[in-house]
Amino acid sequence: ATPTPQVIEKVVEKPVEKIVEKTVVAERTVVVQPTAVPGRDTLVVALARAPSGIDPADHSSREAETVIRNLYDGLVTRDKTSGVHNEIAESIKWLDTKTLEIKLRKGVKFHDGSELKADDVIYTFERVFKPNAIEFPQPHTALRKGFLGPFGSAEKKDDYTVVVNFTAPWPAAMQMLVHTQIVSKAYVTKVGTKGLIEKPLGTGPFKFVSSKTGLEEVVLERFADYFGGAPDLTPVGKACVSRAVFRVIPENSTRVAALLAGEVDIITEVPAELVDTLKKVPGVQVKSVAGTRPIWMEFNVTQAPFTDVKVRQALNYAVDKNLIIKKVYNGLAQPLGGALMPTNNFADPSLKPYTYDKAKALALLKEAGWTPDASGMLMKDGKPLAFVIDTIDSLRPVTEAVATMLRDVGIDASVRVWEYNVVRPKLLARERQAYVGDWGDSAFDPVGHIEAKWHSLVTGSTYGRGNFSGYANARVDKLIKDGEIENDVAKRKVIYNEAQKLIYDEAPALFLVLPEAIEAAAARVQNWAPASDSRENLHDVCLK
Amino acid sequence: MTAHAPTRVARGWDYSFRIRLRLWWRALAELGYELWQRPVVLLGGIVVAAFILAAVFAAQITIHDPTRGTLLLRFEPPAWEAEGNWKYPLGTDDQGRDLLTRIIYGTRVSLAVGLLSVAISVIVGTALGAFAGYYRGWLDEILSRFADLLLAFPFLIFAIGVMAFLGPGFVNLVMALAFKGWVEFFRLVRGEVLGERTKEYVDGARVAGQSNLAIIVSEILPNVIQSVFVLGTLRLGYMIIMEASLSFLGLGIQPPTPAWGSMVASGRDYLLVAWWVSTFPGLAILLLVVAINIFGEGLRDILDPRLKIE
Amino acid sequence: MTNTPLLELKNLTTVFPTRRGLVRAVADVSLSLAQGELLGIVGESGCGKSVTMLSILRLISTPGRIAAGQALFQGRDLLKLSDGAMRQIRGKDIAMVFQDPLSTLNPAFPVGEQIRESLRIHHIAQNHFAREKERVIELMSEVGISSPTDRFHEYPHQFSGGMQQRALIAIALACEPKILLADEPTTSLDVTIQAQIMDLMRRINEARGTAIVLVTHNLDLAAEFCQRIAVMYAGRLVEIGTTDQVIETPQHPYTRGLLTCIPRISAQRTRIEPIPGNVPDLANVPPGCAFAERCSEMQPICQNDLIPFFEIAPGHLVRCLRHSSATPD
Amino acid sequence: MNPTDIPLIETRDLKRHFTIRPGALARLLARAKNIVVSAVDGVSLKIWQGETVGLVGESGCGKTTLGRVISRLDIPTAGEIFFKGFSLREGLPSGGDKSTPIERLGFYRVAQVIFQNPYSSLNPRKTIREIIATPLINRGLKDLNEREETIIALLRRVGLHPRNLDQYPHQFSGGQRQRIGIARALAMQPQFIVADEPVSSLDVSIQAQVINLLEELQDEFHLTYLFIAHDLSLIHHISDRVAVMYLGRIAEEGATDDLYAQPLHPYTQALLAAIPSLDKAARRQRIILQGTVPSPINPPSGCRFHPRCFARVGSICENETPPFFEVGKQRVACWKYQ
Amino acid sequence: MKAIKILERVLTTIPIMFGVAIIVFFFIRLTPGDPVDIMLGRSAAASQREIEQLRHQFHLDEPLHVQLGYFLGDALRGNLGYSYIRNKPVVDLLVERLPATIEMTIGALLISLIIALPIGILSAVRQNSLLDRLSMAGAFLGISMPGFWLGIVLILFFAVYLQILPAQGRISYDVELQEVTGLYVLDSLLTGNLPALKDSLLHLLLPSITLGAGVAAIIARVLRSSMLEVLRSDYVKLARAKGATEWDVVMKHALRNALIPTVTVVGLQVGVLLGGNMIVETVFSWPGLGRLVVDAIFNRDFPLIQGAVMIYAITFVLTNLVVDILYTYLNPKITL
Ligand SMILES: Nc1ncnc2c1ncn2[C@@H]1O[C@H](COP(=O)(O)OP(=O)(O)OP(=O)(O)O)[C@@H](O)[C@H]1O
Ligand SMILES: Nc1ncnc2c1ncn2[C@@H]1O[C@H](COP(=O)(O)OP(=O)(O)OP(=O)(O)O)[C@@H](O)[C@H]1O
Ligand SMILES: [Mg+2]
Ligand SMILES: [Mg+2]
Repeated sequence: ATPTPQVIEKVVEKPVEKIVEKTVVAERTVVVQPTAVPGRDTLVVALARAPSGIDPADHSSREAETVIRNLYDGLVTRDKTSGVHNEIAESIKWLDTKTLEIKLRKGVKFHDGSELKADDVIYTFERVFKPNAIEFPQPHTALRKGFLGPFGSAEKKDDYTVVVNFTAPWPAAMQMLVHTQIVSKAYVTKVGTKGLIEKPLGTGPFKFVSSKTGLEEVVLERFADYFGGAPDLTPVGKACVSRAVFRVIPENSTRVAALLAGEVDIITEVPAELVDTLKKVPGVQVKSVAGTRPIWMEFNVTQAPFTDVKVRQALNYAVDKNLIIKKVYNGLAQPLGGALMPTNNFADPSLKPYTYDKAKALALLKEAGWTPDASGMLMKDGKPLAFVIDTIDSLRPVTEAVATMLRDVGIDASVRVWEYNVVRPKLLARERQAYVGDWGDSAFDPVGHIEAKWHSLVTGSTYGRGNFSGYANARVDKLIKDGEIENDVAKRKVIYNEAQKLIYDEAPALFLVLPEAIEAAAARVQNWAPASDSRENLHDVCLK
Repeated sequence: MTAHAPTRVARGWDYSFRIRLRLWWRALAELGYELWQRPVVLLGGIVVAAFILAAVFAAQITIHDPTRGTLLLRFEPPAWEAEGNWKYPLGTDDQGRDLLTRIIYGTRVSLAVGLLSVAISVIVGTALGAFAGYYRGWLDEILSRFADLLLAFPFLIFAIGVMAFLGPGFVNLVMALAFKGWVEFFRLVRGEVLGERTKEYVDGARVAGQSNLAIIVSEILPNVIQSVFVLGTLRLGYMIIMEASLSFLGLGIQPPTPAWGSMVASGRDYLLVAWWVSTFPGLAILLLVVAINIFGEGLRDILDPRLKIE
Repeated sequence: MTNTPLLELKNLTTVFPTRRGLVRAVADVSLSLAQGELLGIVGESGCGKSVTMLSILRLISTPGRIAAGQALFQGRDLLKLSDGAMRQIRGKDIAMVFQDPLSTLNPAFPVGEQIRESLRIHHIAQNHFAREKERVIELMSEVGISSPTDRFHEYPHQFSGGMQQRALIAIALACEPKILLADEPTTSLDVTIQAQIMDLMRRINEARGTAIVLVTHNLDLAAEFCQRIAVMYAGRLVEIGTTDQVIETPQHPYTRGLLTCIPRISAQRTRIEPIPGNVPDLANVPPGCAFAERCSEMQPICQNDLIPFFEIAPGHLVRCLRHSSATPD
Repeated sequence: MNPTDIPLIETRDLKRHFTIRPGALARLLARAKNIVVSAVDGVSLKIWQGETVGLVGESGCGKTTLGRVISRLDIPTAGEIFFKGFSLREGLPSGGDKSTPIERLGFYRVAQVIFQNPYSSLNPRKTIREIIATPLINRGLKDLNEREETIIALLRRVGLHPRNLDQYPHQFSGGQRQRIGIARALAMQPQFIVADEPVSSLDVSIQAQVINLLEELQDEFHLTYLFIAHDLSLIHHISDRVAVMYLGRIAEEGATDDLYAQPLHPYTQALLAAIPSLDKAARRQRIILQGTVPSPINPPSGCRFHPRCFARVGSICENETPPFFEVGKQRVACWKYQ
Repeated sequence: MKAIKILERVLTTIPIMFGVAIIVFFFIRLTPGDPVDIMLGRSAAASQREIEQLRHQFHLDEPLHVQLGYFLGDALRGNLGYSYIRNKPVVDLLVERLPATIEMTIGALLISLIIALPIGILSAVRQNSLLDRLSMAGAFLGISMPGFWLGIVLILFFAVYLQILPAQGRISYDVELQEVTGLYVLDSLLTGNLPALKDSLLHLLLPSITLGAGVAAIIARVLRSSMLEVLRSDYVKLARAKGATEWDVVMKHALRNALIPTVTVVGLQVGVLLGGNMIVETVFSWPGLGRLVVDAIFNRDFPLIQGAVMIYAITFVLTNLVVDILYTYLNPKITL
């Protein structure tokens, strides 16, 4: 036997259906059959991290979104890719560029049986937007405030109609509203935030049953009075499984092992390397979807050598993104052609990713004054071209790959792994040299994303809050601000295209890749597919 | 030379040095003989020596660069596997770097962290322990209380805390380990000195006119140093595991510097596709630490006369 | 002396393999002990006295072993008994008092408990706790432990050295053995306490007729206490005889050395005569007489040939060539 | 002053108490008090130049402690020690007796110690050469040649061969080690030596060698000994005068022959009677003392021997500490001789 | 008197705990990384005023010694502050997590004792036998095996390959269990819930083995060597001379004394277990304190780190207190 830990080797006895078919090379296949518990009607989802919270107004992680998404509904929701569909809202229409009229579906019930009305929606908005509206544990402003953009006020027209006034035009509204889930005014005013956290109550397909310590495990139960969910997204109706459990398994290998051992049904964040292996396992389905976390290596443009645009461009040419995609991501990623990920609704398709061209890179570096010495190291004024690339643990493989490729052209690049929370202030203070990081773009709209990364830093605002490169271009700043309030899609495209082009040319970052989100499930899980915004929607999922 | 010439000629410093050397040599030979009698211990010693040599001559015995690879060679299996290649005897890792090369270079990190942290612990602990045990009084009181305090923290928790405080990195790692490591030596030496100082030979030295410092340094310490040495050897293995554990948690050495713990840590995600990436560094830790422990235990048997059956 | 000895050692040889070589701790020792007899075994440290005692009880720990000989107890060879049968004899028929009372009492159990254990092992009181305890208290007061009911529950470290030794004797006496092997029972005690303990042992011998083998390196003590004395040197017996024979007409140069090398309180202070040299290493004892190289009357043959016993008077045996005129034993 | 009138060493009412402090809590809750071990409790002793004073007593009676205090390895709690009339508290006068007194060495320039345990009194990590060189170096013998010669001479004197110079103590037998210890003490050229049971851990056949050596050395170097032992025969053999200690105090003191011929103190009598003897005629009437030596923690009141005494004279024994009574040339602390 | 000694020993833990608190406070508070930054999270855009407010709220704007005063005062009142990240009182978080950690620690300790005691005794009694050599070789492996690696290997073998043991978690989600103490094994016993008992025991097995392997090895070795020493002692000889059976000699006379040094070692090993928790809990997704504290360290969640490290230290100190008291009972000679 080979000493691989893919333990049993057996000749496959019967052909097994593969959900995502890829070429299977080996005739002999690893058979680690998840043991199905007969008659089990509980769906177990393994998350990689504990949700950061369970209050729809006050959390900041994707795991939280996933759990909340199944407990609560929003006015609108998103399909598995980027399309937005009405959910609680029956219709939404712009009265003018700054005013939105929302008509609510009738008969939408909260889990306690009360009906969802306009007051609940208004209360939800205010709870998210108003300063210090969340009183527990200390009064503070909701973490989700940004998703309401230039929110001004909300008025109730009648029990089923809400009019929202924005202080400025807000073209991204639909994509952003997806991220606001409606709570019950009566319930929250009664039990307070603390009560809401302890026993969440929404209109979603599942009711809250219990949670363990630090949301390590959250147990949900089918909500019998569910109104059915977005009518555009089939199936419409009550949830298929009677119970859903979210369980945190941080170790990648343990998570996979748990799926193989039949202990869980769906696992998130499957490491790309494992895809081929998992696909060979009968009884396991692997699916992936374009993710929403593009990865860049941001240069500190306020510091030599990255003050020189030629160096920045050169580095973009020096890295073979396709090789990284093929090897590090097992083919499950796309190269980035600039500031926005290709799946963003406003990404400029004409901007092609920098090609891998070592000669060009060296030529550009030479123009910038960096010439290789005898050993091939790039030198200028007797000093080598050396810098430290900071990154976080989850991006270590891609960062190391980049560093290796840079060393290949004679740059002395080394890696330092940080905790994000620790390195972020240093980055914003421009203390570091280069940073490989990602930034979630789950709204598929430039807003919420482009102003964070590429607008110059304006302290105390959302602008430049993720601008780790120190990039500051007045034109780009203006374009970003213009785009935020331009309601005409065509015009917006023009604005964003110009901004993207500027960023592309000035290359404040080494544009790397957009990895796919990969998930796996046991074969008995049906009608399941990962969502690109990674909000796992269990409403549709059935168990065989 | 006449018959009446003095039987012994004048002896200078070099003479006593030569005598010392001869005595050391004899002691070493005796140790060697004892080792020879214990093949397993000897084997342990040889393995440790091999690791040390590998660490020192890493650059000479490897043909690859430990920090450079190419993604094209990602996850080459070990040479004896079907698709293996003898150029990469133990295969390659996720960055296409030769695993054997990285393990050999990783020896450097592990041994350096282990040796340095043990060395610092030994020096600090022995010095403080000797003074505290000999002089007693408030110095002893303060140091012992502080040692008790540090002992209240489990080692790994303390080390993690210090690493979180100092941030990752080689020097910090050594400091974090030594910061608690000295306590053991302090307590050992203090205890032994407490025992030694009541022995008659100390009184003998005092009666022979030795000063307190001379008694500590030249009379008592030589009697204590052996147990320090044995404990140091055993602690070395522990420190290496600690280094690996901290690296495993991401608080150790930074990439691309190869460190065994972080190699196991980063390789564990690939266990199902490339078992070797995590397994071989793990085995390296196991092998080195086992060898160190066997050797240390053997030394204890040899050096500790209490265990000798006359 | 009765005709059938209670205990008879025949050519007992006990060896310990060590890295230095094979240590013959007891070499070819033949001895007999009569009912109720007081026998002394005298010799310097390391000459094999304790090992002889342990060999009788078959308590030699590995890697040591009894290499040859017999130990006949009432005619039965102890060395051939099964382990179970041997256990029946230990403590019941032959009991032993060890050298160092502090290390011999188990520090983890109360003294009374340890005495009781002897009773329990040999079912002396039908394993009836109250009766056992009663007997223990009896024993304790018999050996002179004051307020035994209180001290029953005390631990060894709460006892003084003399009391510990008494407790050990109580353990040994618990089953009324026929033979008491007393291995230097007073070496670690003061003279006044030593006198107390020896007095106690003498009384035991008189009251119960227990035969006692007193192992000591104090010739004076043996002389005062014992009826017969055996002198050991380097694992071998060199001289056996009645106390008077050995003390008044010592025949072996070693015995004589022992007698003159220690100062005695007498009106005229005689110069003490050291025995030159050192005790040989038991791992390589010279082939001939082990004492030869320290002996002032050494003859060339002494170093080569093993010297047999010569009986120079009835019951007085000496391993010395000076007596080759006498008949070899 | 006539030198013979001044003892070489004199102790006046020397005390050494060890205090064991209970924890604060025990003191608070159980009213625990300091435990005072009166190991040496008022010993006045004179030792004249050239004589050997034997100190006997049972285990734990304070012999070692007294020896240590006299040899300044321990500090007295009370009382004073005089060397040739100079109080050691003030230190030896410089230039006093030796031509070059070294301040740090002080008393050790004139007084040395031979220890009981030959196995622990030599540093196992030092060669014989180093062990004997230490006092020589500290004495100021800087010249290597001279030092080497001295070491060899010393070694020869104590009956060891110089070829053993570079060996470690564990390569020697007990008797040989004790010789090394003696050589180390002699290296300081002392006048006074405290010998604390120097032979009690040696084989009987070796004891005599060491004792004879000590006697020879005394004659040769005009040494004065304080010889501590619990073996009464040995003390008889070696001492000119004997002091019998009981529980921290001296019970009786006198010239050896007098004391052995006519022990005055009941304790001395019992001690002598307890010695086993070869000589049936010499065996005294057996006196078996009851009980053991009481603990020095709470020593009995009055005469410390009274609980075990078979010759009590009355309640005075229990209540008052007997002073020394001169009986003939002996001094005895017993009310019987009032 | 013994009671006073024990009380005294108990009281000595108080200054130690204070010292622990102070050390923890300074270490953590001097760590780089601004807690307010972290509190505000990844995507929030807080104004300077809000930041100031938060700093004030957590006394972060005061000098260190004043902060220490606040910290100690609060700690005494059982208030360890709020977790920045988890928005919950630290005490609550700790109390929630502690049972899991305790359960695993006890499990590991028990497993290691179950493995170590017979091995230690047997290999001492049969010194140099094959059994002795094998178990000591195993012990060497156990000591030298990094826990994280062993855990992964065990999961792969028992959970993935053999599929006889669960790979993660404390209990299957489909097993109903009413929580009483938070120790699942104990709870299922208390509620008489047999399926839950079986399930939670199965879940406990692999983590306990992973955590306990090294400790078992150490205990076995210590026990063996003290058994060897004790078996050579005079009192064992005396027991034999009394005619005691070999079983009594070993299990009563020798073991009782050999346990004395072993107990101290077991106490110290609890520290190893507590430290190892962090790693094993990570590998086995065990929702205990270890993972919480690792997370907290990475997120610079000061109050939580302080609280958790203190809990660890206090648990350790208390365990050793218990061990010391136990030790007095085992060793009549020692009066603490
Ligand atoms: N377990 C052992 N292994 C090796 N040698 C041993 C062992 N036990 C005893 N000996 C050796 O056997 C010899 C005799 O020892 P034994 O204890 O009988 O002496 P002894 O006459 O009782 O001395 P002492 O007066 O010191 O008690 C010694 O030389 C000793 O080294
Ligand atoms: N450092 C100390 N602390 C407390 N008590 C002590 C100390 N040193 C000695 N003692 C006590 O003082 C008393 C006298 O002890 P010392 O050693 O002087 O007796 P000794 O006559 O020399 O006995 P031995 O014959 O056993 O050598 C003993 O009871 C001992 O326990
Ligand atoms: Mg003996
Ligand atoms: Mg003494």
